[in-house]
Amino acid sequence: MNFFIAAIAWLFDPAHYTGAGSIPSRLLEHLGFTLVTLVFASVIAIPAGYYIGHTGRGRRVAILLSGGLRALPTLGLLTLVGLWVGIGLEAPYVALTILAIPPILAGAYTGFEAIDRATIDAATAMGMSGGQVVRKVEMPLGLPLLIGGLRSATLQVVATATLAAYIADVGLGRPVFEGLKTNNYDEMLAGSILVILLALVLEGIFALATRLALRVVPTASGLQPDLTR
Amino acid sequence: MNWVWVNLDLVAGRTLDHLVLTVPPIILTFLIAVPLGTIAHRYRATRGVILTAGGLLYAVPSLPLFIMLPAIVGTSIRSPLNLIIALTLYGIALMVRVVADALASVDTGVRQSAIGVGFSPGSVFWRVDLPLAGPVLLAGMRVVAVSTVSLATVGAVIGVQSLGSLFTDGFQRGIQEEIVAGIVATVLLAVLFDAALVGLGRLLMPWQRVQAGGSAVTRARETA
Amino acid sequence: MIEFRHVTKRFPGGTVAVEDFSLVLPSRKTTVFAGSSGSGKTTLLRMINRMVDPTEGSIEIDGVDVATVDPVKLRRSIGYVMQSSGLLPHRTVVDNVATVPLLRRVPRRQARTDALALLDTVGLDRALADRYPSQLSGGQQQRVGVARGLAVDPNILLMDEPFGAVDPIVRSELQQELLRLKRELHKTIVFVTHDVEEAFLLGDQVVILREGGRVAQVGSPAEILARPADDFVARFVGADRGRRALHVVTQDGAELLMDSEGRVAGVLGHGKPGTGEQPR
Amino acid sequence: MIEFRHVTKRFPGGTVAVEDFSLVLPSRKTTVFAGSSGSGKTTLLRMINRMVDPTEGSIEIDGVDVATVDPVKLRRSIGYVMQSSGLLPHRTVVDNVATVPLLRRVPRRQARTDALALLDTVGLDRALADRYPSQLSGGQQQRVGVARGLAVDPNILLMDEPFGAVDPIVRSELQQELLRLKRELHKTIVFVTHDVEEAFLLGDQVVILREGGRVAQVGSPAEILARPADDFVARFVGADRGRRALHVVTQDGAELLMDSEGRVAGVLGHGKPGTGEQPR
Amino acid sequence: DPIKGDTAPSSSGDTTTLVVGSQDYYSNEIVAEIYAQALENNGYNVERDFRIGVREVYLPDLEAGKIDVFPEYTGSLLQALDKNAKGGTKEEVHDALADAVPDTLRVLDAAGASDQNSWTVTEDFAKKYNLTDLASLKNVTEPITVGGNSELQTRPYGPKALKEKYGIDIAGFTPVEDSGGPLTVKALVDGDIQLANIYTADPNIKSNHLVALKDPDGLFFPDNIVPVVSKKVDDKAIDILNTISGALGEGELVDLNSESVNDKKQADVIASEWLKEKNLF
Ligand SMILES: Nc1ncnc2c1ncn2[C@@H]1O[C@H](COP(=O)(O)OP(=O)(O)OP(=O)(O)O)[C@@H](O)[C@H]1O
Ligand SMILES: Nc1ncnc2c1ncn2[C@@H]1O[C@H](COP(=O)(O)OP(=O)(O)OP(=O)(O)O)[C@@H](O)[C@H]1O
Ligand SMILES: [Mg+2]
Ligand SMILES: [Mg+2]
Repeated sequence: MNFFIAAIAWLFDPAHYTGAGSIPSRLLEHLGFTLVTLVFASVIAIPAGYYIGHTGRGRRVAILLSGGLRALPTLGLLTLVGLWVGIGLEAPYVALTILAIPPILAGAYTGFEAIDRATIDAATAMGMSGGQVVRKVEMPLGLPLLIGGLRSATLQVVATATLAAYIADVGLGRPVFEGLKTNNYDEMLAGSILVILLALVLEGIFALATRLALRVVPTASGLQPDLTR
Repeated sequence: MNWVWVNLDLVAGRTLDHLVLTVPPIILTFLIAVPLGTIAHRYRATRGVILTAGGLLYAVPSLPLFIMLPAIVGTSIRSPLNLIIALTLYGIALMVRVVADALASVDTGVRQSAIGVGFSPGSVFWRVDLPLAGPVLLAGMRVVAVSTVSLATVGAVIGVQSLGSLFTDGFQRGIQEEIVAGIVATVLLAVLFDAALVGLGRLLMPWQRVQAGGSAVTRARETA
Repeated sequence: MIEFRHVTKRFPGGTVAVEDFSLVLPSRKTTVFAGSSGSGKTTLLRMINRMVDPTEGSIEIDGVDVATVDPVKLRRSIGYVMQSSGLLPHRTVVDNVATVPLLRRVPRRQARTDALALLDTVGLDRALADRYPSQLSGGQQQRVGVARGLAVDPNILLMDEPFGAVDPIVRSELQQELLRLKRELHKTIVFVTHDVEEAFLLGDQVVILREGGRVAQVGSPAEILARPADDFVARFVGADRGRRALHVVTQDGAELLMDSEGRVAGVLGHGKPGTGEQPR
Repeated sequence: MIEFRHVTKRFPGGTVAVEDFSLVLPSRKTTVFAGSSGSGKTTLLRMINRMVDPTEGSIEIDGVDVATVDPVKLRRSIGYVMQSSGLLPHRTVVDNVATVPLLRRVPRRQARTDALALLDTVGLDRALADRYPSQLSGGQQQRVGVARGLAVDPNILLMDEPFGAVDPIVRSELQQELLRLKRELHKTIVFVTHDVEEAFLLGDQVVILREGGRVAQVGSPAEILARPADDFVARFVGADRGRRALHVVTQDGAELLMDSEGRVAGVLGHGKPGTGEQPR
Repeated sequence: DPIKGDTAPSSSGDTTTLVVGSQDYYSNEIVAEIYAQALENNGYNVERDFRIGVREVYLPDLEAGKIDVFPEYTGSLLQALDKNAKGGTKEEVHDALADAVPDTLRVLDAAGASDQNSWTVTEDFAKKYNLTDLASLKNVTEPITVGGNSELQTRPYGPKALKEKYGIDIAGFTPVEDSGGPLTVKALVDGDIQLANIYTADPNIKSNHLVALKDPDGLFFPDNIVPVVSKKVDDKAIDILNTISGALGEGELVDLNSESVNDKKQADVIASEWLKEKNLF
């Protein structure tokens, strides 16, 4: 337990709150990195997922591809892309975007698929065009599952963004690596604690968002896409 | 490609290390998550606690967990045991929810009628709940297997040998073939585990072959 | 008037859901398609508003081939009611009813007023207007579905087993409500059911379908019951087991009508055939 | 004989599903509980084999309070059949039928032989024995369900809407099959349905239930139809809308029986009340 | 402290089994492999505990006697053991190290080969500002960013020491965790960093036209390869290791490393070929 006390002491050391690489700036970097990665992944995965969910086409390919992407080790990607493009944020962005795509993609298309076929049929029968069905029926009703997918992607990215520090001076992975390489267990543990806290805060925000989304869609009770990531 | 042929023994050795690191967590996950998930499913009061704990645990990043675990359980940071415990924890975190959901997805009609014709509570669990939850459990275990194989590579950063060592070594020496070989071997191993689980499922659940995949199953597999 | 001309529907899988089907559905009358599961009832219904396009043949509404009409426009001019689940779960009752008018750019305020009036028409309390579908009973949901189908004041109303999912008492209420609407609104209604009783109660013209949308018999309920075209129809309407062959038996002073299995079907009265008024 | 004595069931949530219910169900007769959704039919049925235990009151089978019998043993001595979903999807047809005998340690070979014989009893082809339930039609699944209910040769057979999920033609076949079994096997059958027609067809004694398991009327079908106890029963059996008040109308040379809404209910014949033989 | 491993194979009473360790660094692994094979060829049982990590991780195990033979670098190890150590010639450093190691350990003969830390710049950069030694870094007018492993920041020759000894201002530190490997070199060549800590035995220096700046004030200690051994290592084994050190002359290490990086050979292959070539054992 005294390891934790030392780590907490490290966390509260005022020296770690100023200058480059201070705790607040590392936190912000980590958060910013995570959000940008999620935006990249969403821009790719949500339209693709919506297309698959709406048309039912390309589903097998998507499943195979997500399975394959999920098996790809992030560390391997990070080092490989790192060797190609050099140090900096490019390699971490590529590696982590790939990590975030499968859950978001799955959230998007399972969100559409989980909608009662009859609801969509009825909307079509009333005279909604394909686009209207997507915007007015499928998107709102698919929201809880999409949020679930985003949530699991976020958790994975926040957690794995620690590895970005392997080739870039970014985020909460820095104290972790620095501590690891310099035998400073307090620093390493403190960095880890910060990542975990950040992950928990984001998890809390998503729990809230899910509740709000469920208020929009009162019947979509208990849809939990994130049973696994 | 040439690198791979010359260094086949290295890749094989790391693959073996990787197997030692990943097979125990996968098996342990199943053995621990099923009873835990069952408790969560049976007793409403425990459900929230168990599932939330699982969710939070999964939010813990792997590298920090590998680092924190020794401080908690007293293993050494370089010990493979440390990694095995950590990977098992992740597996459980992921799997308890699947187990609880799988049991909840068992058709109440089938359960009720089994009770109605005189199944004892034990028979209901072993002969109805468990087999009927089987497809969803299998889907969950497939995700566990793949993510365990992938996650184990991170251990290389803290000095536990695995296929991930091919990344760190290839990175230091600037050998891309080595990194690619590591990635391919990891994916192949994941695919192999996945295929093994599917085969096991076929063997244990012959009735599955005659019916179109239940939606709960496909959902479990795809949203993972 | 709706006319099917040699309509065939073959689904991609190879299933022939409907084969060479021809029929005229008179205006302002109710035609009921009755048949067991998979006989092509839903497919027939959906070909009218082009949710399904026929493989061969054509369908005309008042002489216009529907294939020449833009499907979205066509559907907005035809009411459609289906089994309970069709309401948008994320919209309130009144919004559900007003969906199509809003799509047609009727001003919000007026769409709402019209929708509330429609709730009256189908016998729903306006107090329910701002609830979500999941907060209603099955029967109430069905009424909302009917109101939605009527929202654009269509000449044609398609109803696909609209009362299949509710319990018998509520079902009977909904049937009575529909009979009232029939009398008041004079729509052309195409109704699908697999319940013979319901078909006979609601249909001016009843179409008994076999597998593959083949017509077993078309006629008024009385015609079909009096002279079933074949064994299949006889079995379907229950004539074969003598369920429709009734005898008078006097018991406890009442003249009961019993079928050939000793089951009581009714009590013999001596008044005039009813006018449709409810004796309450 | 099954006897309910002042039975009340209050569920944990506070719902009173059944309140102070007393009734005698005679041996070797069929008693049908009919009522709309939520009226407590299933709860009543399940209290007989202790799937639900009453909050107050007691249930006796041939004078023995079921509360004193081990529930698993009790259930293995009573047949139980419910809506389609009840078969174990991971067991073949014959294994499904043989499960309970196997649980009772009947030798494998004999359990299988018995199970095959039961398939004959319920009119199923033995060729289906090694299929999984998902490979059968709905009607076939129901027959397997009945066979399973009969597998321990029980004196009592509980049936909870066993034919609720199949289409009308198949349903009618299954009903005929059950009538045959009734005649051949002489079991005490307790049957739940919300279909009045089915209740009148199958029941020797019919119990019409209101909300909360309160008895609206008990009697033979003829008694209930001839003298509905109150408005509720009249509405439930369809007497209120004149559906049961039939008149003779001559049309095309046939004497049709019409109800007060002009709907044809049957054709008047002049033979004797049926003996239950089918006139095919 | 959890960093102290307990997994190193524990040496039993059997003196013929020796545990050879190595850093988590390919070049160090090659030397360790040479030691291991030489010992094996002379009838010792060898357990390899390679790729342990950085010095902070393995030093406790070494001191505790869990590892019997470890290839070390004289200057770096001396600085790790004695924060106040002074530099000097390679002989002086070797002697000082022999004094500094705990009683449980012995330092054998140092090899001619060294793998020195160095501050390295690109040829263009050196030409532009006319750079020859570390002091001339004062000529540089643009901000200097340093790249290297995390631990470099706390090393006695790190950015802080540059300021203290040579008065050079460092604008920033960019961590690159490949121990001066290809990514560091790439960063240097791409201009992401201006000054990198690269080992003098790194074949990349030659192939990428890099310039290792001279170090007149002895910021870096001479870093000759030296076997550090436990008490369990007997005289015969000491002879063997000293023979290897004798054969491992200046510049040899660059060739060995080049075989690893450029020819992509594995450490055991490189080691056995080298032993054969040198006709040793
Ligand atoms: N989209 C489709 N693709 C392939 N086959 C279809 C499709 N829709 C219906 N079918 C098939 O066409 C046949 C008729 O289906 P349809 O839905 O019209 O029957 P139905 O009479 O409405 O049945 P139910 O009473 O069960 O609703 C069935 O065999 C069905 O499987
Ligand atoms: N396990 C339970 N816990 C709480 N309430 C219950 C439970 N089972 C039934 N009820 C309630 O008891 C009442 C009677 O239920 P029951 O299932 O006996 O009705 P039913 O007549 O069989 O209805 P249905 O025709 O829909 O099957 C209902 O209000 C129901 O919600
Ligand atoms: Mg249909
Ligand atoms: Mg019930």
